Amino acid sequence: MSAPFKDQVGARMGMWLFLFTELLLFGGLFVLYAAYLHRWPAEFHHAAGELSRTFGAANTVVLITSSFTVAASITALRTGRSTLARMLIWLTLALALVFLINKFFEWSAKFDHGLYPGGHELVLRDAGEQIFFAMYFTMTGLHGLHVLIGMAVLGWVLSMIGGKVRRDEPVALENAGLYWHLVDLIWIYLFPLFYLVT
Amino acid sequence: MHSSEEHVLGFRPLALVLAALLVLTGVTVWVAGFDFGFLNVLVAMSVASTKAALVVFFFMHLKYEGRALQLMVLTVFILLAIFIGFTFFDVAYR
Amino acid sequence: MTQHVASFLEAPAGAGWLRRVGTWIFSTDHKRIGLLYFYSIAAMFAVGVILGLLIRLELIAPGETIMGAQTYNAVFTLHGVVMIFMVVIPSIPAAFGNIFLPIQIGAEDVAFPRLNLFSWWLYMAGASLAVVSLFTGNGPPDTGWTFYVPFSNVTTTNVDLAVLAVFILGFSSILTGLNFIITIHRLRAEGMTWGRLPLFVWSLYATAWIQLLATPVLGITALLIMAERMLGMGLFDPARGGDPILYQHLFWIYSHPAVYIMILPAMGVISDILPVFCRKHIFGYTAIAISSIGIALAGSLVWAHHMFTSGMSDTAVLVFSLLTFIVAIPSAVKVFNWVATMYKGSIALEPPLWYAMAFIVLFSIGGLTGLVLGSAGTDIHVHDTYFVVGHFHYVIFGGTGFGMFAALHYWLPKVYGRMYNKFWAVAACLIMFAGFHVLYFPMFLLGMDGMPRRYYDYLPQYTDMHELSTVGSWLLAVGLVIMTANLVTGMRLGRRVKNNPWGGASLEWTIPSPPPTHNFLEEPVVERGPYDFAGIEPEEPSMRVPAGATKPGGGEA
Amino acid sequence: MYSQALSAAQQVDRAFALIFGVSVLLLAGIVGCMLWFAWRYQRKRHPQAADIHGNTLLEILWFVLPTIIVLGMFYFGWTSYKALRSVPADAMTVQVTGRMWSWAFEYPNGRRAAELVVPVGRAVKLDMTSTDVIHSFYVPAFRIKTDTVPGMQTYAWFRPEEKGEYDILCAEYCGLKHANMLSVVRVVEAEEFNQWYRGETDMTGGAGPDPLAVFENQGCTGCHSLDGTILVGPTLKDIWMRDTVAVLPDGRTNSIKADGPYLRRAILDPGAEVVQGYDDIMPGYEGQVTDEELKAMLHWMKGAAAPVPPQGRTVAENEGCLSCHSTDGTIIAGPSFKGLAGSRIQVLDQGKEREIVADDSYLKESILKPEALLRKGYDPMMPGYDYLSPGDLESLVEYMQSLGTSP
Ligand code: HEA
Ligand code: HEA
Ligand code: HEC
Ligand code: CUA
Ligand SMILES: [Cu+2]
Repeated sequence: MSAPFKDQVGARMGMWLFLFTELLLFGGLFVLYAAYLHRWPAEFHHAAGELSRTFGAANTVVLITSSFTVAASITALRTGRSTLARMLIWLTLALALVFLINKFFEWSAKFDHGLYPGGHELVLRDAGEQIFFAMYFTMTGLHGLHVLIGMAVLGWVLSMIGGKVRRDEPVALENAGLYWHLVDLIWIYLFPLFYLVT
Repeated sequence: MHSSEEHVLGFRPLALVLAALLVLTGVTVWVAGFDFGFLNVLVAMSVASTKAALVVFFFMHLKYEGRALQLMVLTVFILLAIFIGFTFFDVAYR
Repeated sequence: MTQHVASFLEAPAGAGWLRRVGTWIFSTDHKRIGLLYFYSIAAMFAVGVILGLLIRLELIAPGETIMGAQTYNAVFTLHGVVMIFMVVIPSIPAAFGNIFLPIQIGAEDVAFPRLNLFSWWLYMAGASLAVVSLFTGNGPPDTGWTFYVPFSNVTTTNVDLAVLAVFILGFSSILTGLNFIITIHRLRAEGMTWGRLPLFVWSLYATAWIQLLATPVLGITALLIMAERMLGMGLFDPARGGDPILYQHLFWIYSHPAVYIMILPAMGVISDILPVFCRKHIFGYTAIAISSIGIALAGSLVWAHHMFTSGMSDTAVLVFSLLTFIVAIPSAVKVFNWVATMYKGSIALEPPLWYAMAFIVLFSIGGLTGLVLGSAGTDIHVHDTYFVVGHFHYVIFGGTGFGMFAALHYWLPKVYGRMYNKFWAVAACLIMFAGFHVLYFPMFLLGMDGMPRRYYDYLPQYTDMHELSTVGSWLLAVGLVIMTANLVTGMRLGRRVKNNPWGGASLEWTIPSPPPTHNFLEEPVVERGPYDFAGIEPEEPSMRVPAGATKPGGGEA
Repeated sequence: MYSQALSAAQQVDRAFALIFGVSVLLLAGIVGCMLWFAWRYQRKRHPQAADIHGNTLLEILWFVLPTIIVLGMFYFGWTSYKALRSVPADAMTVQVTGRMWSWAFEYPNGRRAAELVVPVGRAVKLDMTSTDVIHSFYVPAFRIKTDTVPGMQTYAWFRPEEKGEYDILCAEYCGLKHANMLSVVRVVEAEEFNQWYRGETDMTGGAGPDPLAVFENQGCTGCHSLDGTILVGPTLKDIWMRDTVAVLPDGRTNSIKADGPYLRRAILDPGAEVVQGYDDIMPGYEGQVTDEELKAMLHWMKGAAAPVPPQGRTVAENEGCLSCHSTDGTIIAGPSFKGLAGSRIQVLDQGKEREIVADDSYLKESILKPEALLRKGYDPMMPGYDYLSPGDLESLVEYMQSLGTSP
């Protein structure tokens, strides 16, 4: 094992590089989305109308706010207020949960109507609408998975605040925060692409 | 090389960014009500990219990171644009 | 040296064998991880070679020879998957990169040692899953290493598990790349400026970026295949609005850059070896360094040259054909600079140089045939024929494979502190070189004649060339056995060498062979370039200048 | 290399020659220099290396030179590609369908075949698609290769300059019998082609046109039933030697036994003798049907008395059934046809297993919609053949029945 030297800048840079890979992971799906939108503009328009804008916008607000609370908790930690930092992370987790519950209701409504790949209603639709919903479930599904992972990471860091994660050793929180922002970042694009682009 | 020239962003600027993001969310929903034809996507994407930039530069602190990292982030976004864009040499002309 | 420094190879004294194994497979020492990678890759390589030989046996005559169609399809799929994802992609970076990158930049270890160990474990997990996929489910996958939809969606063989294995292997590759980038950015020793990085490090840097940025696209492609098969998403199903050709775009967005993951490190090895054995500064250091980055960048823009016949638009054919030719230019720059390095050098024909020269010849042939493929009109004829098979074996095996062999012969004395038998090393090189051409050159002729690839059976007019090729595969295998035997004997029983047998000028030659656990006894301060040989004498007697060997025309420039 | 058979191919060959030529020169230069240096500057001959780090001029040179070379290669590659893609206006179009693991060709007049027969000198455009996975239509002699993609139309064209047989291969991996997905292009004289095209000759060694298909294709069944019901025309069932009263154009009537010559007249020139009780609406088929087709129809009307060549066999060959099903009991990808009809088999009905008897309707169903009932132990890979005419379907089933039943 190497010397216990900690390179904070290097560690943060490492996290950024990891985020690049996440961006490109979703990038593959964005390539698909772009191509299919180009191919089926009218069908995408029509199908997008079936998603609830209100739900989508609400979730956007929730996620953006949670992004803020994470950023604020880093500021709190770095200015020495670790209790505040901890509370802000709790708040973030709560918001993430709200997001997921919201998503759950949205998804189950679609499932009830048979609007999922292979569902009895969807198979009757135009090819273009079928692909819209296939993209919708794939992309929001993968994003939801990232929300879960992000929550796990935040929870883990939360347990270390005040211990291994301190004012002078904030990288773990910073990196968890970076990850969470990425989850937000992707949603910022998913929202217009599925709920608004018409 | 391993300097700790760490910059801490205060609560107030963070809150301002949050406010801007919320406003922009409102804006996208609002403009989605209008029909600009093929520009629709463009408009929605520009607003989203503005929001993304705010998140990246402030929440994610990129504005205060080293040149090298900023360059890398730029490269990645350009690369992503290329992957999408070049695919259109095929799908747009088929 | 007065006190004895324990080398990284030595196990803690008095430990039982279980503990000893533990000190390896849980070690975070980059050198041990590098060796672990090397051994596991070598094992997978053996599997791949045997599969390759089986392919050749089946093809020795038309009709069913030793296996039926289904078996054959599984065999070439596995051969491709094993060789690409488990051998050549990790080969040089994960094995030699891990061992030498930190030493060459004067660091104690990589930036994230535990992540490094994790990435080896991921590699093992992926490789094991791939092996499991052979014996479970509905039989080994039979899709080819490209997993094209809709076929990969229709077949009932065990594709899911194989694709999951590929996903995990990709993850492992990403983590290695990430680690290297941070290491190079953050852990260079004092005085190790970017302009003093050995070219091997430059090539690893470029490679790492491709690993980092292209592999995630493979990841999502693999996930989508699983989503198609297990959840019935229908993202590529034409009946449900999907487009199978988009799958090919996604696949090649990764897999074309991946071929540069394979070749760039080998090019780095060659750039490091040539100057040492010519005792001359590398010709055009900056050009070679920049061309590595150039290949990485331009290489990301050409993926659709694998799809000229796929039914994509003619515009795309135009653009991607043009860009493909652009990537050839930085490769050409490298080749010319290598040859120019030899000009007026003082050349010692030692085994690493033999392998390096074999590399140059084989890679050039492979690369030049790549031009035939990049040109749209000619690719239509030879696409998916043995011409392509010939092309990529020349570049992968002739390039990466021989690059790896060169690296082995160059660095083995450093890693084990012992020397192999040089006569047999050169003999093995020549036998493999000859066998290589007998095996793969006929493939170009077959391809020009229209023999498609992935055929277990073929029309009678192709018989002669196939026979010849099969015979070549035996010759090659003989060479490989000799080389392996020689290296294994050398590393266990060879004569001991000191710090710098070849007279290299980069940092790894300043430390003991084998290197101590913490690499450097004291933190190095770099004051010379990696190709500045003034004042360094090779310790190998055969590399010394023979007394009174000066001839007119020789001597100083 | 294959002999050159068309001009676009010549352009491709020129591009090959050019790239190979330049490559060989470059390779010779590189290897030559390398070996010369390795010999000339060996340590014993040249103990002290020169101190050269680079040379800007040279480096610019070998940046610019390859650029020019590759741009040249690109140009020839691209123009030859354009030639492969630019279809002449006078080209004859043939629809190509790739499927596991056979090729089907359909001509503008509806003629279907398993081999591509074309007249020499005539440009042929191939419109292609696939019914299952991706295949690739490859004719090395013409330097053409294009993937056939499900849900998509692709194309290629060629102009055969010499008579002969040229291999067609599948160049995109498509599963088990990818290596056996072969056929041929048969390039023949124009006259010979025309005869074949009209169905008068059969070069592929099959058994002549299918009467039921002819009835169908010529529109006979629009007015005549084959089962005894009366439509706007009399039924064709049991028509052979039937007693009929015919009305002549001048109003007279005539009693007739429906023999061969009469039936032939009735098809080619129906207005000459109109069956009493029906209107004179049937079009004359002079020039519309080939002799071959006429013979086949008469053969059918004669009834099963004469042994009709196993029509189902031809269909099975043309439709590619035999690439997956054997007729001798061996198993390829699907169950063998031998002993299939009437036997008891295990099927999977939406995942549930049950035993059924492979009767006519089951067999037809399995051909039209194979995914409905899956034979146990086989992959669900068979494409649906819902475009088959009832006649073809019937003859396939008959053919299977002729191969016997196993208990
Ligand atoms: C190590 C791996 C590797 C490398 C380095 C390359 C290098 C190149 N490859 Fe290759 N390629 C593969 C591995 C690789 N390839 C594989 C695995 C496949 C098949 C995948 C599959 O379908 O299964 C493939 C397939 C493939 C195709 C698709 C063929 C088809 O399916 O129809 C094409 C088409 O453009 C292509 C082109 C090139 C080109 C232009 C280069 C260039 O980078 C080459 C550059 C090198 C040189 C040019 C030679 C050296 C220079 C000189 C000798 C100096 C003089 C040169 C000039 C003046 C130009 N390759
Ligand atoms: C690393 C890449 C690699 C290597 C080394 C090989 C090695 C061999 N390959 Fe190949 N091959 C592929 C990658 C490789 N192959 C791929 C990707 C395909 C396409 C699969 C598909 O279609 O999906 C393919 C397909 C392929 C085919 C075409 C099958 C078909 O289309 O029907 C054939 C046919 O002869 C063949 C033969 C062989 C033989 C005889 C060997 C060997 O047995 C020859 C012996 C090799 C050696 C003697 C040494 C090489 C050494 C190294 C690369 C590095 C060494 C590393 C360490 C020592 C740790 N291979
Ligand atoms: C791609 C391969 C393929 C082709 C081509 C193909 N089949 Fe099949 N066929 C199968 C398979 C596999 C099965 C068993 C699974 C099933 O029932 O779908 C099958 C089942 C059948 C069955 C039911 C047999 C049984 O035992 O239940 C019949 C009848 C049949 N095919 C007839 C045909 C005919 C006629 C054609 C051509 C017009 C044809 N098939 C073409 C693969 C094929
Ligand atoms: Cu059809 Cu290969
Ligand atoms: Cu490529």
